Amino acid sequence: MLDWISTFLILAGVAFFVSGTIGLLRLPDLYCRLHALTKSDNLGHGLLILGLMLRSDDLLTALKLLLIWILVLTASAAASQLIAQYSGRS
Amino acid sequence: MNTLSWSFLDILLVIALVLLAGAALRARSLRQSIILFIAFGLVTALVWARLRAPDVALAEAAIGAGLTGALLLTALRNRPSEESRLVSNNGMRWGGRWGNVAITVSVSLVALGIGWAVLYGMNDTQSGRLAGQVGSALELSGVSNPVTAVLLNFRAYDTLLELAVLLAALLGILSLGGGRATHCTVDPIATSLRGWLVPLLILTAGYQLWVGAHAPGGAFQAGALLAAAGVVQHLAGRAHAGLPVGAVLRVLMVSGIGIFMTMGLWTFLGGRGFLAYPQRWAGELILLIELFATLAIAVTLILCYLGSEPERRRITPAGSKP
Amino acid sequence: MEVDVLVLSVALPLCGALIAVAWPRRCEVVGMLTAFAVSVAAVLTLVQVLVVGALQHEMGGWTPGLGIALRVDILSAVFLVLVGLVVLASSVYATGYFGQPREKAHFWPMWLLLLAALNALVLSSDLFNVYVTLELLGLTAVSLAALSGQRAAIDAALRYLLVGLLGSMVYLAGVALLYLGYGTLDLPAIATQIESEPIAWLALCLMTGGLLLKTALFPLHFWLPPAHANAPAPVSAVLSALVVKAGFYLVMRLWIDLFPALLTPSTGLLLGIPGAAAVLWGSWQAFKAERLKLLAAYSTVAQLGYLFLGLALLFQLAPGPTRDVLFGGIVLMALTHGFAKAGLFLAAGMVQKRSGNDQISNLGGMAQRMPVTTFTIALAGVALIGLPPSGAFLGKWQLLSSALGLGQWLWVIVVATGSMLAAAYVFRVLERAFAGSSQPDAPVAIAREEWPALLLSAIAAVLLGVGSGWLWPLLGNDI
Amino acid sequence: MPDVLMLACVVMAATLVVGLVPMVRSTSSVERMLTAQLLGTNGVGLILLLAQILDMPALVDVALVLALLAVIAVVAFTRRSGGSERA
Repeated sequence: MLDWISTFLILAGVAFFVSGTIGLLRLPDLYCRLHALTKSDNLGHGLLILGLMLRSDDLLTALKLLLIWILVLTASAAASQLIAQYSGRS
Repeated sequence: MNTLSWSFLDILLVIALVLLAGAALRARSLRQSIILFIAFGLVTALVWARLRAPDVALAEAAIGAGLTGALLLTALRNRPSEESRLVSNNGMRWGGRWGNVAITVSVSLVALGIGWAVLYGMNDTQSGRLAGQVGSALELSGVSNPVTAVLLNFRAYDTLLELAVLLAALLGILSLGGGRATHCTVDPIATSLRGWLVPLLILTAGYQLWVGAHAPGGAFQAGALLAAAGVVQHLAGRAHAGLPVGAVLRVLMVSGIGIFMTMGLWTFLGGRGFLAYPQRWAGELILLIELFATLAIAVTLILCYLGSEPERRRITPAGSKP
Repeated sequence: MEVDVLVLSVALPLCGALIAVAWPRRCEVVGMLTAFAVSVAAVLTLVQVLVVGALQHEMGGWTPGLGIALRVDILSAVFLVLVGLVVLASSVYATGYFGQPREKAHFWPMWLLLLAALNALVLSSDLFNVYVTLELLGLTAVSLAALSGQRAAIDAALRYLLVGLLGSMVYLAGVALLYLGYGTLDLPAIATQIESEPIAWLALCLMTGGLLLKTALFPLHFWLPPAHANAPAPVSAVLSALVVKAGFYLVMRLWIDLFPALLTPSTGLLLGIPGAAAVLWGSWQAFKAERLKLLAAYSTVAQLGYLFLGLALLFQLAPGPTRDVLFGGIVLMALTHGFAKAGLFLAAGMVQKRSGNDQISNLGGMAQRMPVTTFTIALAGVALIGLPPSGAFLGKWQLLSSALGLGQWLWVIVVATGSMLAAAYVFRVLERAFAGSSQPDAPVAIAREEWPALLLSAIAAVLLGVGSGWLWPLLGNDI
Repeated sequence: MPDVLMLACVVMAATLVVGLVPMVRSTSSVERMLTAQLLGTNGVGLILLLAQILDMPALVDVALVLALLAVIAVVAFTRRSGGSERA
């Protein structure tokens, strides 16, 4: 049962990555693309990690995965801000 | 099904590598080349991970995908703006399009030749032989991670000389004195990033250093992470990047080679041979060496990033050393 | 307790470099002491090798293959002594050359690292370890070449860096192939298994190609003249006398010790023909050069040509006494050139310092103003041309007699033309130096700067020729 | 089940390659940075999947390092170049 949930979560995460990439390719301007990007960063990555956490063997690995999730969340938020600011300047 | 998927994955990764390499070479500005180069480092790390080489993947992730970008950017920033090329164009031009064709052809020929020779000369028993030797000598080395055993025990002499190479590169950069003391603007996002990124980086560096004895990790990865902490500090407006100044800094610069030489000469004069650790303490000695090597590598990389020694006049608050 | 002195040749300069970095105010003293100690260690190593034969030190106590071994035989011991003496003399000279504390603090640590790299390279018998020493050597050499901070020097140094990196990368690709094919990096271990097969051939091509780029064999020499001519004088001396020769030393080691199974007599022509071209082109460019240091740099291109030409002949000879004698001749030429070129560059540096530039047309009256320096240049010239008392004379003699013995007249013509051109460029300098000057100055002498150069030239022009008798049989036994 | 993970892996790699297209073809730095950011997250995910498939927990550390350092490049890039720090 846990296995199935995990697989579902992982596949859903991958699907968000695919949609994020398509958005990056097809959306008209920078800010829309940023929006698409954050979808795959937050949701795609989050679901993927959640799925993998369900499969991890020990606590340490699960904690590391959690840490990576938080890191990517925060970092991508900051990075998106910085990129938007930068493009506003230039 | 599985082998087919692996081949798909391999093909995709190779396509990504070649695409990025080509684009980085052909990019219109150096700035864009650098972005592409960072992406190239990232994909390279992926390739190493796929090849089941986590040690190399770690180093590539830390240095190739992370620090190199910052180093290249600071080089670009310190460059006098009137120069658009690294080398002024007397003699290093390769003759336009035909030169490019010639380079492409010769590189491809060499690559084909290597591929052919590898296929022809592939000999699993031979290339696996040394790995077997390492495996059987591993329990004498004091650590259980074969990569660390090779780097810090079996071939410690190579590592010692590599630290000397790093030092030479740093001294070369410092002697050119190019980097000016850049003071970056304080940006709220960068400052808040620093608040949590720097402690995390230092923590991870410590973890990598510790884990290196029995799992992938070690001084080079830890040093790169520690250096990244310094770079973040600098990006967030700390001109010193968390480095000490003066004599302390200079001692830290050479501490990696210093500890190696101390160990080496100690065992040598004790009649055991250069760098022949007493087996009982080998693990502890290796950790000690790695600790100082990590500090030296971090200081070296940060100084390479800064381009010159931080000046004395503004001393950073205590405890901000990365 | 038996102490393996060969380890000290690497350990001492590394320690010296550490102390010089950490204690910049005393770096000059540290540097001089280290250079002296390293020379002593080199001589002791040579003595030890003469007494007990080739030595080996296993680093970390691990068997070679798993670990790394330093090995020294008579050839490497002789090179160690060359390195030690040239660096010692240049160090003495450098104490007078660099005045500012800032310059000193930058110069000495890198200088000692360069010394460590040279010694480590000569002693290494592990192919990957050789790569590491090449990197260390390349980086220190480039940084030292750029030390003056002038635009031309930095340009040349940057080109030197790129060429050097390309060279070591290509070399490393060859090493990787050998490891793939034979499963070890230990040179003697590979030598016993190597066969004539594609992987070995490709490795031979890649490793030699990379090293030739670093040795500046014609037509890969383009980076050398600007880099050597624009470096500070003591650095130029060591770059020309030792650093490019390190590449030659490795090519010689690889071809003689590692790859003999692959080589046919005609393979040597791959080195000999560019060597011959280097002799002619380098000598001609030296003859045309307007600056003394540029002349010296092009002369290095030519002199390297003789060495490779000699190797080409060597591989055509069957093992035996004639081959041993020729081998001795090549080594003797390499040594002579090392000492002579170092002396010449140091002297050129003195000229440059005294008169502000080193234009050959401005040398008028030098013989009166700087008699010792002029004498130094003359002695170095004797060795570069290959006139009788010098070691190069004996070396060239062996070269010619081997070529004649093989019935290959073309080499003889090349050597003769090269020597003639060498005579022409040396006398062109001396003729200017002895020409009268408009303002006769009192002669000046600064012992600290003039004597090292003079001693180096004298070793090349007299000692190596007269005293080569004992060297010969030893080198002969070695291969 | 490893087959499904493998499939996820291949799809991720495919999106990575497709995502490279704007990176290689576009002319603006901002655009490239954006794709580089996506590439970073994608790469971290891919490595985590590989860690599970190959059963190599050490790869999780690689992902951690990658996640830690990817942001530094973006900060370095967006730092105001020229201008203020030259003064």
